[in-house]
This record gives sequence, C-alpha cells and structure tokens, in this order.
Amino acid sequence: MAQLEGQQHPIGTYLWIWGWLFVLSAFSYLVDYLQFQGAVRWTLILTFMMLKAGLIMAFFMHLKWERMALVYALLIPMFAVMVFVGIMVWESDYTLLSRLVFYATGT
Amino acid sequence: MFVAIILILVAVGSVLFHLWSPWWSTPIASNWGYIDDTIDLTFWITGVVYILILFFMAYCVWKFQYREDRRADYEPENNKLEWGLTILTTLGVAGMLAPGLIVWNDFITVPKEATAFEVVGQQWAWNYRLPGKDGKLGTAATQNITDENPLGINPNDPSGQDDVLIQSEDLHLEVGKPVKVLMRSIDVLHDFYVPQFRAKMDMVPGTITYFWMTPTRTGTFDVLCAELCGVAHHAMRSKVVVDNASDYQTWLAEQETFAQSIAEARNKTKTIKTLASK
Amino acid sequence: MADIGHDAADYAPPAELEEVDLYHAKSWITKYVFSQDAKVIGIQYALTATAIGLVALVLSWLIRLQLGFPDTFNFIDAAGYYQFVTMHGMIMVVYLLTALFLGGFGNYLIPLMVGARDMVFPYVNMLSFWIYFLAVLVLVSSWFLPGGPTGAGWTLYPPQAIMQGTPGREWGIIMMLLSLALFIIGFTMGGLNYVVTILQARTRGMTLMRMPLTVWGIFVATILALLAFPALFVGAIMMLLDRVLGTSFFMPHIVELGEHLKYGGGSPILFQHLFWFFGHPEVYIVALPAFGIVSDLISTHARKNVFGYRMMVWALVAIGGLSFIVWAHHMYVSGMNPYFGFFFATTTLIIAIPTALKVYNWVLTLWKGNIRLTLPMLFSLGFIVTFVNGGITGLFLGNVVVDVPLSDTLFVVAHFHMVMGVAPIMVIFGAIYHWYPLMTGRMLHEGMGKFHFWITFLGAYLIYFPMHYLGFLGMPRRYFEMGETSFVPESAATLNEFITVTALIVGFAQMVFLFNLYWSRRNGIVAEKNPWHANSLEWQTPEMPPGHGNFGKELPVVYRWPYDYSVPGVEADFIPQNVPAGGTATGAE
Amino acid sequence: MTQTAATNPNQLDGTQGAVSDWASDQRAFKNVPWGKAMMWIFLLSDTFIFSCFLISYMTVRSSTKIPWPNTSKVFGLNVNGVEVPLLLIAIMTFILISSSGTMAMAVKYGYERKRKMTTALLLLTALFGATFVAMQAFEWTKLIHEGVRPWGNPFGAPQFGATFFMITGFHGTHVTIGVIFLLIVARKVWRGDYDTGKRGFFTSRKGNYSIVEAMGLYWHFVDLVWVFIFAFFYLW
Ligand code: HEA
Ligand code: HEA
Ligand code: CUA
Ligand SMILES: [Cu+2]
Repeated sequence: MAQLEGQQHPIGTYLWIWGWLFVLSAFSYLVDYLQFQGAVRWTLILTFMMLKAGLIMAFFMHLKWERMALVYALLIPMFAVMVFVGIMVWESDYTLLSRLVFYATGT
Repeated sequence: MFVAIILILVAVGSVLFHLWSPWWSTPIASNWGYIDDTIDLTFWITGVVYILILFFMAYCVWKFQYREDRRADYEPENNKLEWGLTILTTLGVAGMLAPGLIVWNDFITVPKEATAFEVVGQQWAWNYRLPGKDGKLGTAATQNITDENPLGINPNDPSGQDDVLIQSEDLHLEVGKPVKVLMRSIDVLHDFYVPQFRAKMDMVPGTITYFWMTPTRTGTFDVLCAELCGVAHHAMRSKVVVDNASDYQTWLAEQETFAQSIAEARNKTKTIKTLASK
Repeated sequence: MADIGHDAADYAPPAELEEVDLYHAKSWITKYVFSQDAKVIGIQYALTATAIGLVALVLSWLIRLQLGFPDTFNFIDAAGYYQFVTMHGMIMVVYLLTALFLGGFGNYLIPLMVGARDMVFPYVNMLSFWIYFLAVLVLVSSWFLPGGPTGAGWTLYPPQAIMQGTPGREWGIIMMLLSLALFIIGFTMGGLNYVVTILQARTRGMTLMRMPLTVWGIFVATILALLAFPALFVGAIMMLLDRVLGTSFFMPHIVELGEHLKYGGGSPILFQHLFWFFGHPEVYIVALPAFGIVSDLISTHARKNVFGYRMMVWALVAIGGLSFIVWAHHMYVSGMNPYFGFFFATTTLIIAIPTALKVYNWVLTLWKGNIRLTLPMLFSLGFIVTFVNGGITGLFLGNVVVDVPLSDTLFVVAHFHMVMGVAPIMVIFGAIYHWYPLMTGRMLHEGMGKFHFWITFLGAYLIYFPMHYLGFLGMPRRYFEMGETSFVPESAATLNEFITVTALIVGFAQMVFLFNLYWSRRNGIVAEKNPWHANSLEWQTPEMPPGHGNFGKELPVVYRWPYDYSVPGVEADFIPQNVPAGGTATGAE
Repeated sequence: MTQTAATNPNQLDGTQGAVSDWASDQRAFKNVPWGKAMMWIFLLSDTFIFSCFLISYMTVRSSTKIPWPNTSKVFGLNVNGVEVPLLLIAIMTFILISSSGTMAMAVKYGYERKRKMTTALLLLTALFGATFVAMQAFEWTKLIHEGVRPWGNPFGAPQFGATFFMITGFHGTHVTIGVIFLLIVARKVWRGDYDTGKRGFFTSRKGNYSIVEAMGLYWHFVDLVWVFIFAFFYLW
C-alpha cells in the first residue's frame, strides 16, 4: 500500500475551533435566554448559525484545505436550495394571507 | 431515399392534418382571446422551426447516405454557426415569451369593477355562492360546515346572510360583466374549468384561489373538473349559463339566500322532530 | 488533428491509480445473482426494468381500450381505470426509464467507457440493484392487497391520494410511498457509484472532455437524480405520516363526504412544490441519458464527429442546472402565488435554448456525414423527430398563459408522451440494437428490427400527434369517460378509436422486438469485433463480450476524443480512443 | 482499492486549480480517495434531504394561522424550581459539538497511525453520540407525557408535534447509525485492519485510514445539521 498522507493538521487548530464552537453555541443560546425578539433575534440566530456551520465545514470537515475543485462542486448545488427556500418563503406568506383574508375561523 | 421521403411525409402530413382536421380550439366565449392569439403565435414560430428541421434532416439523409467511396467531412465545431443559431433561438423564445408574460399580467390583475362570486368544490359536485344585495361575500370556513350549512358560511358574518346559494344547479352569469371567480374546496383538489372561457384554476382546500374573466357570448357551457379528485372525477359536472342582463336579473331574484336556506333547514328538522316525537 | 477541448493528442500522464482490487466471484450465485460485476448488475437492472415496463405497457392498452371504446369493457371500472393510469405513469417514468437508463446502461457502460475495471464500490452497487428489485416487488404487491394499487395519479397529490374517494387508499398508497422510498435509497447507492467512478476512476488520458457523450448524459442525469430524489423522499415520508399517523403536513381541515376529519392547517401546495422540485429534474433524468446516447449513435453511424462536442457538454450541464429552477411550470394553475408565473415561465423557456442547440448539433452532425441507415441510426432519426415535436409543445405549456387553457388536458398527455414516452424509448431501442453485439456477441435480426422501427416510429407519431388536437378541443386528461358534453364533436370519438387501434398495433410490434432479443441470442449473426467501427473504449476490450475486469492486463491509455471518424489524411475512417498519434498503422498524421 | 494520488508539485491553486483539476484526466478531485469522494457526494444528497425537511417545516409553520408553541418554554427544564428555557437542548448541543471535536482528533491520529489514541477518541465520540440520543429519547418522553403527539398538542399548531418528531427523529436516526458505524470503525482500527489490509467481512475489500476520515465527515455533517435544526426549530 502506497504512502497515505491524508489531512493532517496541528491539534491546536482543532482545539481552538472546538472552543469557538462552544462560545458560539453559548451565544446562540443566550439569544433565547435573553429573549431578543424580532429582527435582532433573527440576525443573531442566523449569524451564529452561519459562523458555526462555516467553522465545522472549513476546519472539521477540512474544506479549508481541500482543493477548490471539491469545494465548488459542493457549494454550487446549494444555489438550488436557496432558490427553493426563497420561493417557499414567498409561497407560505401568500397562503397565510389568503387564509387570513377569506376565512372566518381556523383553516 | 425511402427514409428521406418518410421524413418529408411526416412534416407535410402534420401540416395537412393541422389544416384539414376538424379538431381545433372550441370557440371562445370570454375576453381571453389574447390567450388564443398567443397560442397562434407560438404555433407559427415553432411550426416553422419544426418543418425546417425535418426538411433539413430529410435532405441530409438523402444527400449524404452511405457510399463506400465517400468520406464524411471532419468538422468538430463552428463557433460562428453555433452562436448564430443560439441567438436566433433566443430571439424566437423572446418573441413567444414577451407577449405571453404581458397577457399573464392581465390574467392575474383583476379589474376593480369585477364582481366576485364563489365556486365551492366537493367530491363530486359544484356549488356556487353569489354576493347578495350588499355586493359582498361573507367569510366562510370548512370548520363551519354542518348539515344545514353545507358551504361553511360564517353564520355570524352579517355580509354573508344575503349571499345567494346555488347548490348542484346551473350557475348563471351576465354577459359582458367582468367577474372574479373565487374558488374554494372543502375536501380535495378540484379545478373549475369551462373550455370556452379558456381560464381555469385549481381549487385547493385550505386556501382560496382566483381568476377573472368577462363572458362575451350568451349560451350554456359545460363546467368540468380538471384536477383528479377521486373515482368520480370525470363525472363532476355542472353548467354555466351566460344570460343577458334582464334574464340574469329574473334568475337571480328566484334564488335562495343563505339566511333563507338556514331557516328552511331548521324548519325541516323541527317538523321532523315534532313528527318523530309524536 | 483538431484539438477539441483536450490537450495534445499524444500526451498521456503517468498512472495515478493502482489496479483495482477486483472481487472474484467464487460460485455461480456470486457470479450471476449476487454479482458485484457492474456489467451483470446492469443487465439485471435492464431485465427487471423491462419486465415491469411490460406491465406498464399492458396497462396502457387497458387505458386505451377504455378511452377508445367507452362502455364496452365492463372489466374496467372508474376505480380500475385510475389505478391503471397511476401505475402506468409511475412505472414508466421511475421504474422503467430511470432504472433502465441509469441502472442499466449506466452500470454497463460507465466503467467500460471511462476505462475502469468496475464501479468503485461494487458491493454497494450490488445492494443498489437488490433494493431496486425489492422496490419493484413492493410496488407489485399493491395489486394483491385489499383495495388494490393507488389510483391517485402518478403525481400523488394530497389530500386526494390518502382519502376515501380514491382507490387504493387502504394499502395501495402506502405501498407506493414505501416503494418509492426504497427506490430512492437503492438508486442513491448506485448513483454515488456512477458519479464517483466517472469523477475519480477514469483511465490515463481520459479527461472529462474526452468522455463519450453517453457518459456525460448519464453523469449529469445521475447528479440531478441525487439532488432531486431527496425532495420526493421527503414528500413521500411526510405523506406516509399523514396517512398512517394522522399528521397534517399536507392536510388542511377537510370535510369528507359530510364528515369533519381530524386534519387541520396543512398545505396541499407544499406537496406539489416538493413533488415537482423532484419531478421536473426527473423528466430530464430520463432525457439527458437519451441525449447523450443518441449523440454517440448518430456520430458513429454517420461516420462523422459529433458537431460541437464542447457545446453539447455545456448544454447538458446547463440543462441540468436550469432544471432545478423551473419546477413550478407544472403548477401554473395550481393556485400557487400567481406572481411565480413570470419567473418560472422565463426560466422554462430559457431551457429551450440549450436544448435547441443540441437538436441543431445532432442534425448538423448528419450534414456532410456518410450516413449508414442502420437500425440505431433509424431510431436516432425517429428520436429527433419526436423529441423536437414534443419539445415544441413543451414551449406552449411553458409559456404560462398558454398553459392555462391547455393544462390538464390531453395536450399535456400528448406533450409528454411525445417527448418522454416516445423519444427516449426510441433511444433505448437504438441503444439496444447498438450494444447488443457487445453484450452477447451476436447481432439482432435486421428484418425484425426494421419492422419494429417503422411500426413503432410511425405508429407512435400517429398516436400522439392527433392527441394534441383533442387537448385543444378541451378534453381533460385522467377522464374515465368523456360523457355528454356540448363541445366535443362526435368525430373526436372516432379519433380516439383510431388512437387505440394504433396503440395496440404498436404494442404488438414490441412483442416482435422482445422475440428478436430472445431469438438472436442463439441464432443471430455472430458479430465481428467492433462491428460498427466505433471509437469508444467499450469496443476495444480484448474479449467481446468484455470479461471480468473489462480490460486485459493493462488498462487502455486514451490519446484522443471518441469522435475521430473520417479524419482527413487517415485511411481508416475511425481511430479508437486508445490509439496514440501516429502510433499504429491507423494512427493520425 | 488504492487511495493515493501523486501530488504534482506545480499544481495550480484556487479557482484556476479547480479548472485545471476538472480538466485533467483520471480524477477530478486530486488527493481525494474514492471513499471520501463518495461520502462527500452522499452528504450533498443528504443535505438536500434535510433542506427539504426544513423547508417543509418552515412552510407549514408560516402558513398556518394557529399560533406556534413557544419553543423556549416547551423545551425548558425546571431546575430546582427555576424555569430554565431550552436547557436540555443547549446541553445536547454542547455534547454534539464535543463529539465533533473528538472525532476531528480521531481522524488526525488515525492518519498518524496512533491506533490506541484513535480508537479511544472514536469510542469517546460514540459515547457522546449515544448520550445525545439518550437525551433525545428523554426529550421525546417528556413531550409525549405533556401530550405532544404527531397529530396534535396542547400548546398550539398541530404541525408542531409533527415536524418535531419527524425532524428530530430523522436526525436522531442519523446519529444512531453514526454511533453504530463509529463502533465498527473503532473495532477495525483497534485490530489494526487498516494496517494489515485485512479484508472486510461483507465487501471483502481492504480498507485504510481514509475510512476514518470519511466516517468523520459523516459525523461532522450530523453535527452540522444540528446547527441548523437548533437555529430554525428551537430558536425561531
Ligand atoms: C423527457 C421528459 C420531458 C422533457 C424533455 C420535457 C421538456 C419540456 N417540457 Fe415537459 N413534461 C413532461 C416531460 C418532459 N418535458 C412530463 C412527464 C409532463 C407531465 C407531468 C404530469 O403532469 O403528469 C410534462 C409537463 C410539462 C408542463 C406542465 C403542463 C401542465 O401540466 O400544465 C410544462 C409547462 O411548462 C412542460 C414544459 C416543457 C418544456 C418547456 C420542455 C423543454 O425542455 C423542451 C425543450 C425542447 C425544445 C424546445 C425542442 C428543440 C428546440 C428546437 C428544435 C428549436 C426551436 C425552438 C424555438 C424556436 C424556441 N412540460
Ligand atoms: C416513459 C413513459 C411512458 C410511456 C412509454 C408511455 C406509453 C404509453 N402511454 Fe402513457 N403515460 C405516462 C408515461 C408513459 N406512457 C405518464 C407519466 C402518464 C400520466 C399518468 C397520470 O396521469 O398519472 C401516462 C398516461 C397515459 C394516458 C392518459 C390517461 C389519462 O389521462 O386518462 C394514456 C392514454 O392514452 C397513455 C397511453 C399510453 C400508450 C398508448 C403508450 C404506449 O403504449 C405507446 C406505444 C408504445 C411504445 C412507444 C413502446 C413502449 C415500450 C415499452 C413500454 C417498453 C418495453 C421496454 C423494453 C423492451 C426495453 N398514457
Ligand atoms: Cu373534482 Cu376532479
Ligand atoms: Cu417540467
């Protein structure tokens, strides 16, 4: 069997990331604990979520060190998901609206 | 040779079929003539391309059929040609799409003067509700449905009391008056479809859908259900009668309102009860 | 030597791969039943798909009998009719076409064409087939359970699909959803193999831009499938929960035949979005492999390179990408937010551009070719005709406002049969005539083949071309019988009878084809090696049919694209991919 | 089955590198073993599954008129008479993150051929995973006791219970499968299968340490999904 190099990175990096994930999770939790509401809440939730997800993917899943050929292959399809999300946000608002306008009670 | 001839025959035959066949769109009876125009336009653009492609193929098959002593050309690509064709196609697409989108904009923009009426679908029958004297439909919900209130009209909504109910009978509309068709279903998906009106839309339980149109021709038309809704989907029929103004008013005056139908139903149960108690 | 998207023709980099650790079958069972050889798995897929496809074919006769001669056959009632339609549609699309193109041709051809010994994970590949087989069994079992198979239409729209008024609501729908979930799991196992094999296990010199378009078509289709099936999977699970546990994902408050059900608050349209987020890519999943294969058939049998190979590849990729953002064109009249119409009509019509480009390149490949009218070529011509016809009717439907009167009429039925029920099926036939010698060492019988072709091509055209006009009249689809109407003329009934009779004749021609498959296995003319003088690697194996491990001791090294036909200055009119520049007698320049 | 790819010293990087990699022969993902490539593509497909689940959840939640239960209360715990919102979920989140950390290190030690360390870390990861599943089971039990059912609940929209059980159930299944495979891989590492090239029982193929990395990808993905579930289901 030929030499297998794989992904090797200093243990310190992992520990740092680990620490950061803890901190960020704590922050997300605080968003709820401190009962932020409305736009602030959403911005905070989404920011922490993206940061956490980014750290996990970049470091734990080694994407930071992978060649771009792989990274692009993984990220480009996400565009389809984003379109789907966008359309469905719009669609559910429309459904809710028509329910509110026309229905007397319940649905 | 033979293959080329058949290809030509397919092309020519298709055109002849189009010209001679007795089957084509059912004569229109609403304001959506634009839709028919868009269909015609699409027909022309795509039809020409189709015929051209078939003829080109036939020509190739005839001209370049295998001969031992001939060699094929070697031409991997020709950017100019490919881009030219792309641009032409893009123009063709734009030529169909632009008018289509303009008409669609009309289709989803209901004019202010349109009066609303409601179609309620259920397995497998059609009911209609017209606004009463106040010109407004009362709110309604599937939760409100009872034996005496089969359309689930909100009994506490004053604007609903005078709504005119038409259950399992023909719907009448007035010619030349734009209407907004509000659609509601109490069980599964249905689709209110009158071929002559061109417009159609699904009826979705839990939501209200709509389209608008103006009937342009008096007469009696079939209402079909165009969304599979169970075993009797094909048998879910009704009729819509487009009247002139005076006929329409006479008809309207004869119809029962929500308040009346409730009262009637209560009376009926009362008599049944009293009869039973005797 | 033109350099078409590939580097210098004589360059082959050093091997990056060691030889694959092949699995050697020890017994008959591991060789032919639980086989880990992609070629055997491919044939298993193909046979299973054909078998279940025949069921769907028979169902189509029953559908046609009812439509052509209503009130004649009292063994077909409304419930039965809707069950036939549903099972016919679902089997044809998913269990026949998807399985045959990707599972069948994909397995057989990918490793051979990219120069690999096998798929990268043969064991998973084997599981893939058996799970597919199980899915088929589960599907078939619904005929034998109380209530029979589901009659909800292949689109399975709730609430109808899980309610009383629909046949098969007892078990049929449950089995259908389970079977789909299984199919998806099985397919994913296979699909991962196809993608990774193409990406990571090509032979030396085989760049992506030197792959035959067949592989490209299957590759893009597989990616679409891996990303689109999840939506169906999720939809199926949620509907299963609605049906079995009484959740209300898709179920608003409903009064069913006078009774209030316990559901409330769900959204039926959500299912439609999920279904079509899968469903539209799905129709390209069955179209793209056909596009790829037909390009190769045309090129080989016209003795000419594929015109505009690079554009063909980009078009495949573009169609694949775009297919994820057009789904709601199936929902123009579904009651979704009407403003979506603008977006989806635009994206839908944009897809026509790369597709049109492919069509042009096919016919331009014929131009100045040296066209042999072999069976694969005939079927390819038939494909182009029917595909263009069906694609064009797609443009009608895609243009949102035109779809309003035509949606849910026989026009739609005619559209998708032309573009999916005939065109890719033509390619399948062409491909079988083309690769049968590779698989069996014998040629299929030419006369029977010609008979099969002409009946199928002309017959199918005669079935579906007139059907569009019934749609223009306004005849809805999924109608057990038209009944009394004021707008359908008498003559339409005659047309329906004609269509039915033609469909039966076309169906009969398929039996001839099946007989040919069977008969030629023993009695066909023994094929010479590389009988079509093709360039791609699958014909360059030391043995034909290719043996265990596909290639001999060493994997072939690829020096050129697969379309070096009739290269100027070279005597032979073809140069296989593994021939180095000037390396052999037939080498270039 | 081999996993090695010669690294080309003058390989391009960044976007240019991506183009040249895709244009090259033999493999598009340089230095990526088959198993790892397969895992990545599977995860991409699985991402679509979870996305569809979350999209569906979002749609039913924002199109129903009935108010959604207040998750911060529903998932709160009563600690010595103090209501702490979302406590259980927070703990679960930390546990899952911890397991991700140990997993990342297991991969590292695997490539360094430190068998004992790798095994220990894998087992620790599995332990965290199992704890997570156990806590989830506790949470389910608690909610079921409070009357939450897939078809309804005392707090509000019936879709709450439906989406809750479905999404956490599907995620929990992923964790459970992960734990099982962690144990299998741990055993193989312990025995030294990846050093001796012992053939797998089912597949009869040789494995190597890149399998630990593929396992790791799966595990981190499960954690990744939880990040989104936490944000969208519990915090919204
Ligand atoms: C293989 C399968 C396949 C393929 C390839 C297509 C291709 C296309 N389809 Fe089709 N379609 C189906 C299978 C397929 N379809 C199925 C199964 C259904 C029904 C599902 C159901 O409800 O049961 C359906 C339904 C369907 C609908 C919904 C109808 C309705 O229910 O109301 C629509 C609407 O937009 C549509 C559009 C298109 C378009 C625009 C294309 C385009 O991709 C076509 C592109 C091709 C061309 C355009 C031809 C080549 C071009 C030229 C030769 C150049 C000339 C062109 C110009 C001048 C522009 N299809
Ligand atoms: C690939 C898909 C495919 C194919 C090949 C077919 C083939 C046929 N279909 Fe089908 N059909 C569908 C997909 C397909 N159909 C779908 C998705 C629906 C919608 C279902 C729904 O509404 O829910 C439908 C619905 C449908 C209807 C509409 C029913 C209704 O709305 O009420 C009708 C009616 O005529 C019909 C008829 C036929 C006929 C006569 C044939 C053929 O018999 C035509 C002639 C035969 C051939 C061209 C050869 C076919 C070859 C084989 C099947 C293969 C065997 C394979 C090998 C040997 C390898 N089909
Ligand atoms: Cu109502 Cu179909
Ligand atoms: Cu589509």
